[in-house]
Amino acid sequence: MFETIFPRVRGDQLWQATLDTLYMTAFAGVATFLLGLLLGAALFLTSPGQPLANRPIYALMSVIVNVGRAIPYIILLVLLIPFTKAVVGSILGVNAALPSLIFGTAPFYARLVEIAFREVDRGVIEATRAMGGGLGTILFRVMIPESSPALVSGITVTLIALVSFTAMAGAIGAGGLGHLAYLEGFQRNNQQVTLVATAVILAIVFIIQLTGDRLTRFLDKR
Amino acid sequence: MFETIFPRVRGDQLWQATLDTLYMTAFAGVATFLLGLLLGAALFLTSPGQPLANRPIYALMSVIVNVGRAIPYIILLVLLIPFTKAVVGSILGVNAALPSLIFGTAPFYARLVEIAFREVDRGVIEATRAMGGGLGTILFRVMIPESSPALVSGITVTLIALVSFTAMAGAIGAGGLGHLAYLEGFQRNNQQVTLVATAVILAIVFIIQLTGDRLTRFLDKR
Amino acid sequence: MISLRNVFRIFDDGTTAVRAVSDVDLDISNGDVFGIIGYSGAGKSTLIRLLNGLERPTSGSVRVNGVEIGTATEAQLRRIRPRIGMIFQHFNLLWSRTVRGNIALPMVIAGVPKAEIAARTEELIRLVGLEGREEAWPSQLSGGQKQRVGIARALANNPEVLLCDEATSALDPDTTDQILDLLSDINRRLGLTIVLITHEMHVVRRICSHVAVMEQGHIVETGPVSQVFANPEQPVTQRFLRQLPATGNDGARKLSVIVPQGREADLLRLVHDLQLVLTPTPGRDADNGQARFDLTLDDAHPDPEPILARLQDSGLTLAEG
Amino acid sequence: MISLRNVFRIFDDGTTAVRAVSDVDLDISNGDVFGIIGYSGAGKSTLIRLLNGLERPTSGSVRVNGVEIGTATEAQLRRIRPRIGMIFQHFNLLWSRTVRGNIALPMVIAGVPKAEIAARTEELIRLVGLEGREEAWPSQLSGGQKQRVGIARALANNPEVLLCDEATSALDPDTTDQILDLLSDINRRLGLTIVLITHEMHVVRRICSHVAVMEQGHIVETGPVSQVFANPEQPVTQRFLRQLPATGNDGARKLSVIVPQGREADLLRLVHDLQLVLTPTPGRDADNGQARFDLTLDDAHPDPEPILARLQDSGLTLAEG
Amino acid sequence: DTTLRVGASPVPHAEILEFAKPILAEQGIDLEVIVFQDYVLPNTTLAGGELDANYFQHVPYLNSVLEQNAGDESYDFVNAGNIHVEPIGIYSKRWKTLSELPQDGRVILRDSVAEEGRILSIFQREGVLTLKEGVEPVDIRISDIAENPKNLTFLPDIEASLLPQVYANDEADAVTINANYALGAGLDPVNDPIAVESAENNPYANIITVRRGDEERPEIKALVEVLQSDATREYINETYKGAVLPVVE
Ligand SMILES: Nc1ncnc2c1ncn2[C@@H]1O[C@H](COP(=O)(O)OP(=O)(O)OP(=O)(O)O)[C@@H](O)[C@H]1O
Ligand SMILES: Nc1ncnc2c1ncn2[C@@H]1O[C@H](COP(=O)(O)OP(=O)(O)OP(=O)(O)O)[C@@H](O)[C@H]1O
Ligand SMILES: [Mg+2]
Ligand SMILES: [Mg+2]
Repeated sequence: MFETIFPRVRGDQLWQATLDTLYMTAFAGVATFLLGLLLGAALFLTSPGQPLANRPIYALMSVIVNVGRAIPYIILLVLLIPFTKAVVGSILGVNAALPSLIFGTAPFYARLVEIAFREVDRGVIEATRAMGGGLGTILFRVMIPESSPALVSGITVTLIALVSFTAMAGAIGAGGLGHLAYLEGFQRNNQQVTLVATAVILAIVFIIQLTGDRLTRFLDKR
Repeated sequence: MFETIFPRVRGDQLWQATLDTLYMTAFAGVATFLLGLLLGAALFLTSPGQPLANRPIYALMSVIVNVGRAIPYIILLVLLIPFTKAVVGSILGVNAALPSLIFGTAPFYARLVEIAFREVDRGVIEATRAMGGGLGTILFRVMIPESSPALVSGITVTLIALVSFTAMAGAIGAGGLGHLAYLEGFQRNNQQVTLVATAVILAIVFIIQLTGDRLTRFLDKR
Repeated sequence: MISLRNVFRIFDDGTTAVRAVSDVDLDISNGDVFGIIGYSGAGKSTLIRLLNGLERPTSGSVRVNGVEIGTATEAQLRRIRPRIGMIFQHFNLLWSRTVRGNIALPMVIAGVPKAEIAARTEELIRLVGLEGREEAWPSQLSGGQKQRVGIARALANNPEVLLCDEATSALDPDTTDQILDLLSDINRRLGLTIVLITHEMHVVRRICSHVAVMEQGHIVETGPVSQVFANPEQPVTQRFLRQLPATGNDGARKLSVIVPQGREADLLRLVHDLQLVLTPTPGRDADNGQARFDLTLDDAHPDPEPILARLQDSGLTLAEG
Repeated sequence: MISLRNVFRIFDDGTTAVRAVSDVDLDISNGDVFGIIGYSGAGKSTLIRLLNGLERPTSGSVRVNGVEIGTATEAQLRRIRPRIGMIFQHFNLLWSRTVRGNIALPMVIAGVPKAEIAARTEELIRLVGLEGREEAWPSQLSGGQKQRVGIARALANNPEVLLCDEATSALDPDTTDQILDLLSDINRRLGLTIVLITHEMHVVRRICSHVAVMEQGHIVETGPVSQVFANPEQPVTQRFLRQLPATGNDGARKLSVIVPQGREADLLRLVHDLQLVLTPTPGRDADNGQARFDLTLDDAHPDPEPILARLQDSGLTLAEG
Repeated sequence: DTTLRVGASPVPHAEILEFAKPILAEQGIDLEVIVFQDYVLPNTTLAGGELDANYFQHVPYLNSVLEQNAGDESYDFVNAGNIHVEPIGIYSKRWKTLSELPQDGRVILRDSVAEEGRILSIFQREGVLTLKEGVEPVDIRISDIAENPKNLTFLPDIEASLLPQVYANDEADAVTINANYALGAGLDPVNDPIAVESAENNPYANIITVRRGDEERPEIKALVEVLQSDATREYINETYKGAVLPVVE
């Protein structure tokens, strides 16, 4: 059936590429979420006017975060080679793509976390401080739950960026749908592959978006 | 002085690349801001539970927005060729890069706008409705000013993504620092160029971040 | 003219259904100052929000100036709302606008010319006593200052109807009185209809013409204030009124009398017959050591003339002050 | 023990400087119920926020249980705060927690065992009358319900000091009375120190032992309630007290007396000497046509015994009911 | 079975390797193809030991890489065999020959610095310009043009796969297109160009590169053998119709 409509698309290749994309997105997504939350919290807390306000540390973290976001992916990839090799053991394949994907997206999510935290009602943070709540309490019991809709929407946006980002990981043989669409489809002028791979990318994106939207609405009790 | 420290870096080339990056970032940034605001407002207003809640239209817009974000840049570039040609006249150079840059980042900012709008206090929107304020009023006099810190932080994040995004526009001869770092530095193994170009990128990113942070803090009267 | 018939507003989130407003019939005429009282959670805020369509009834008819709120389009609502001011329980000020900006907003929305907005804003700021704080942001204001901004904002467009959801709860008694005087005055001069939720019985007594008592979504008692206060039928109403001084003295007139020796019986008869409240004037005895007392005339005695006449008949001296 | 010396809190945003608290000296002893009154914007909220370090003084010394708030580290503040409950003017509930979750939060922070939290939460919910709304989200609550959650939350950890910023302003009079009774009770039984901002004079009269009057950042008058209310020196205080019934009657005891003919002078002397309020008992004359009056004994007369003794000395008959 | 990991550019290298895969499988060699989009990482990876060979570069480029990494002992590669040539074509919708190019004309090149010299050599061959003496072909850059009487501008940074679109759009006086992309876009890489690189004595043969010593490994020998076999040549000729030419040894 599939083969008759798209005779020029190889099912096994498509399937493998889908798995690769999902694997990279899921793994890097979880890491981005955790790392981004951590970094975002650190950014927020050390920014001017906040509990741990500290200009040098904030500036330093801002540097780290911005480096990851600003430099071209391929250069990031090369810069990370020693690290990747030490951690993953190889600089090829989906696993080797993870460090650069995470370094590329976590800073981005960190900024979204910082923005979300800044929207939390100051009164509520004050109330928690008045109860004797320390930083940990404020962070985990107040900031995170009170900004949860924005945090979830933020990770949704980030995951989708990640999906399109994985296309670039093809540069080190990580495969994935974006790479398939580009390499098999576009470069070899096989429009069916481009079409199908893009459609699968969109399907994945929609599932992420839909799930994110649902979760956001579920969490939002305002 | 510069030439003695970095003998392998050509000043004119670096300067041109910097100008290209700034031009693309500025132009695409303004367009992304406006388009993203519009799209984001439309997304927010048609999402479930909001004034213009409309499932089919929301879904349709979600598709449009996600397409722009999810497909690999080079494919977006090709898809947009007819459009680019009609609007810009050429498919090469910095101007030709603008449509794909805008289509690639505006949807992204649109999502950030949607998130920011969802954080606006419902009570304030109700008060405006009670005054007889229509959608336009709510949008321009309430939603936008009341979410201005998040909108500005959002455009800051987007602009920085855009700076790194312009590297890819090098594919159609748009030049820019990222492309310089890649082509002159990375491909020709000229580490001085990579270093200097990356440093300039970081400098630009910092100026954006710093300005954004300042503006955010200035706007935030909560 | 506001008229509610058989109105329900039920909040159902799937697990529990709260009948916030339940089978309410109500008529408010133009120029009324209509007070709504009731326990916390009785449904007062929900009821008042039905009047400008911020809530739509689950069933029943809510008509305001002939418009059926339940089925009105947003465009229809938008047309009637500028004539209905609202003061919110939680103020709902825009943090992104200064005091001046917040007060100006309804006029900006209504398309009032700039110069007029500026003049009217200054006037309103003076009216609510916020001179000197015009350029402050809401986050820099005290609770009562925020509430006054909310009041000024609601009055900005000279509305025909004013909905007040605990409009003076954050204000000190003196400021409360000033605001109530202001509202009374607009009501008298311009026929402003006021619907007012309050927990302060003396507010009802002071400015309301009618009152409705809510309990668990129902209006259990309603009528002119004098009538309801004189003959409270429901236990809720009686409990609330018990909070009032036996006869209130807000806005009441005080007569200071000096009782000559031997005329005590006359004074007591007067107190008894006219149902007055008698209090000693602290630390102020008349020169000759004669006791001096205050007689309080409250709203139940709109006309002081007969009392003054009786006083003179009784040979009691009216002290000045 | 709370003691403020020479305290200033100045808000300076570069363009204007607001002296919210100005040169304040204040002592509050353990077990006091300390009322703070004053005009809107007088600096009451700022003052009370200085007591748990939510504001730090611009200058001067704020000592709470021996800790100097102005220079205390966050860690020090964190140690004393769990023993200081606070009820906020704007509630400050977490929208992401249900009623139950909000009330439990301070206990979770204090590391109370789960079972204990659950039991105490149920107890508090009953105490503030929110049974049936335990699983509601703050956005589904009425204003007064939110305020009651805030009250329950502040009491959760059995604090030694309770700071109340207009803790009953969103409550109906009946619920207000219940909450005040509750606070009084805890104050008496456990020696809870209460610092309480209010606009309702009868609240001060009902539960406060001491009162301070603020005006433009200064404390212009302070002392035991009986003293300040009996001899208000400042114009502000006098204006505020004028809002009260000459002597309040909330929670007051009423004595019904029958005045035999010829003894009217005795009654009036009593009223004068003891500063009582006299009102006629409506429609209830004694059988023999003798007038019957109510004497109201309020908090200013904590002990009725001397009054009863005087009554009998005067030959006035005490009627039952 | 032995596994052979070979890094390759997508077209035509990876495709040719895919063709060779089943043949090698018969010999008990499991060929794993890893596709790269750039020209740096395949060598980095080979140096790192993660690849057994790569197949994407020509000898001049290899030499320049070795020179740049002279201090690095892991960069010790040798050519295990020449496989094919991809003659570059110069296309124009406006002109019929290179000599027709106008004064101040614009020429668009792909964004591969390794090929600038190669393309400029065609222009030199056609007498349109002259290059500086003594520069290695692979090191020739646009800046090495000695005489440029037509004052042509070379724009060297367009993604190779986009060049057919650029040509179709008539963006410049001349566009250079690698044969494989021309083929993919439906062009005839033999007859459409106004000038083509010659296949004879072309120093730009794409080679199998291995670490020194590995050229003697039987699997590598088998790989080269299969790629140089008649079957593969036939495949190349048929598939690429002259756009890719098998190297004759
Ligand atoms: N963050 C701030 N920045 C500037 N001014 C402030 C700030 N907070 C309070 N003020 C000002 O300080 C003064 C005292 O405020 P405060 O909130 O203590 O008053 P309050 O006595 O509690 O009044 P209310 O009864 O209206 O709540 C007010 O004039 C207020 O505008
Ligand atoms: N959005 C909602 N969802 C569910 N229940 C609600 C919602 N809004 C209000 N309620 C419930 O409806 C009832 C009436 O609420 P309302 O706000 O009208 O009370 P109120 O009389 O104004 O009380 P208060 O004096 O405390 O402000 C309350 O029990 C409240 O919990
Ligand atoms: Mg209410
Ligand atoms: Mg206050």
